[in-house]
Amino acid sequence: MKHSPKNIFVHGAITPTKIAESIQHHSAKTDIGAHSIFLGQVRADELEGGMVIAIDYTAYEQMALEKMQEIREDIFAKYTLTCAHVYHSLGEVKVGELCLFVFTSSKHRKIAIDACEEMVERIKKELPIWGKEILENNSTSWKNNI
Amino acid sequence: MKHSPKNIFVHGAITPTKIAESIQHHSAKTDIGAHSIFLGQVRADELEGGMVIAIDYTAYEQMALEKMQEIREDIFAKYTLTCAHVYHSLGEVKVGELCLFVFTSSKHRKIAIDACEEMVERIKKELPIWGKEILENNSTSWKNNI
Amino acid sequence: MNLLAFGIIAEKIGASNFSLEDIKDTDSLKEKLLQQYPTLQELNYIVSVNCKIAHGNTVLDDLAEVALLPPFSGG
Amino acid sequence: MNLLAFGIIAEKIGASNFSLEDIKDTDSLKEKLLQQYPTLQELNYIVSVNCKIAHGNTVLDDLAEVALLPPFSGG
Repeated sequence: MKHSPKNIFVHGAITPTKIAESIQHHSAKTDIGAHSIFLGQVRADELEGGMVIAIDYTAYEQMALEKMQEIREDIFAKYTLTCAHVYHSLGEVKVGELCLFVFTSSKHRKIAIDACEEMVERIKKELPIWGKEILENNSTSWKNNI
Repeated sequence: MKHSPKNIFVHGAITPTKIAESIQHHSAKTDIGAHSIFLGQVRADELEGGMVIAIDYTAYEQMALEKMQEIREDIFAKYTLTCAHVYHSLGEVKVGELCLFVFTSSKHRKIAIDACEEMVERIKKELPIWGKEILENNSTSWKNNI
Repeated sequence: MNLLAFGIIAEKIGASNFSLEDIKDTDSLKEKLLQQYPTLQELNYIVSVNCKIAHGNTVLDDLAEVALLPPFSGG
Repeated sequence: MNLLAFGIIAEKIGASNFSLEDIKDTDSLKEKLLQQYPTLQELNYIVSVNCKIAHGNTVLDDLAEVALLPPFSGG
């Protein structure tokens, strides 16, 4: 049986409170020894048209969720994780706010750390998500991960 | 001039609220693009004398802070970090609670992730800190990182 | 055939949802798109069919969900 | 000479702070400790002098802060 893909999208920025709650939920899982967390934060890059003040994210949601499910299955097959969580913003996220939250937990640190890093790389490379940088003069520029 | 070492010790468990506050403080640093966080959680290991219910941490504090300062300087020399924070518990931390919080931030993800992992490895190996596992029958066992 | 467009492709075409007639495969889709939207010339994109990336020339069924995807830039 | 002990060493000695007389270097310190606390035989530990790990036999000054450190297990 195929699981229906878990949603990863949140509207607007990911808040530190959400991260704290997510960490708190794991205190009942007493076989966890290590958590690894990656957070993406919107940077005030200086482009030709001026400073970036926000990024507006859009996604091909259905394809992104199916691909994320595939990545999740690969990661669980490769690493002995207790759990893994991914959240990505849609819509506008201002400079200094968080747009990506990847969270892996395992008995041992090396597994949690390696799995988190691999998930982040695959999310950036394989999920159909696009960031449009909004500059201070209101012009826009499509972000490029390369 | 040598900086006086920064304190890393907190009494008892590290709370998710503290982690959220620490993340929140970085929203003003708009040149940050990536954060990497490692959390150590006390595990309910099954030992010969029974289940672990808590770990009681002690440290040679002065030496640990001096060594941590040296690790911090090495990491900043090697990686282009915006900032790095480390917190370790002293005293009793119950199963499911957090005893270690390592937090690195950088413009780019690879740097933050690699620096965080290297800090965690060095902290575990080089800081004079000892964990005494407390079992359900109140007997104790000195933890071994090997 | 209905098509979805995302990111800079949607911006250039002026719509995120549009249709084209007489498309039998992904090669003919790309050709037709260029005729109708010459500004796509300078853009890289890949085609997905039912949420899977199409590798090489792929036959298209009128009921398939076909999308035009510029390089990803999430995170 | 004042000595600090940590972890399982402090537990075996029964104190985290104690003193020994006539210690000129780390080798003679270890010898003296074994005589006085035979249970240390089975334990691994290193010696630090003024918060630095002593490598090889190290001359000890009566004013130095000398500590006995079992294997670390933080984190």
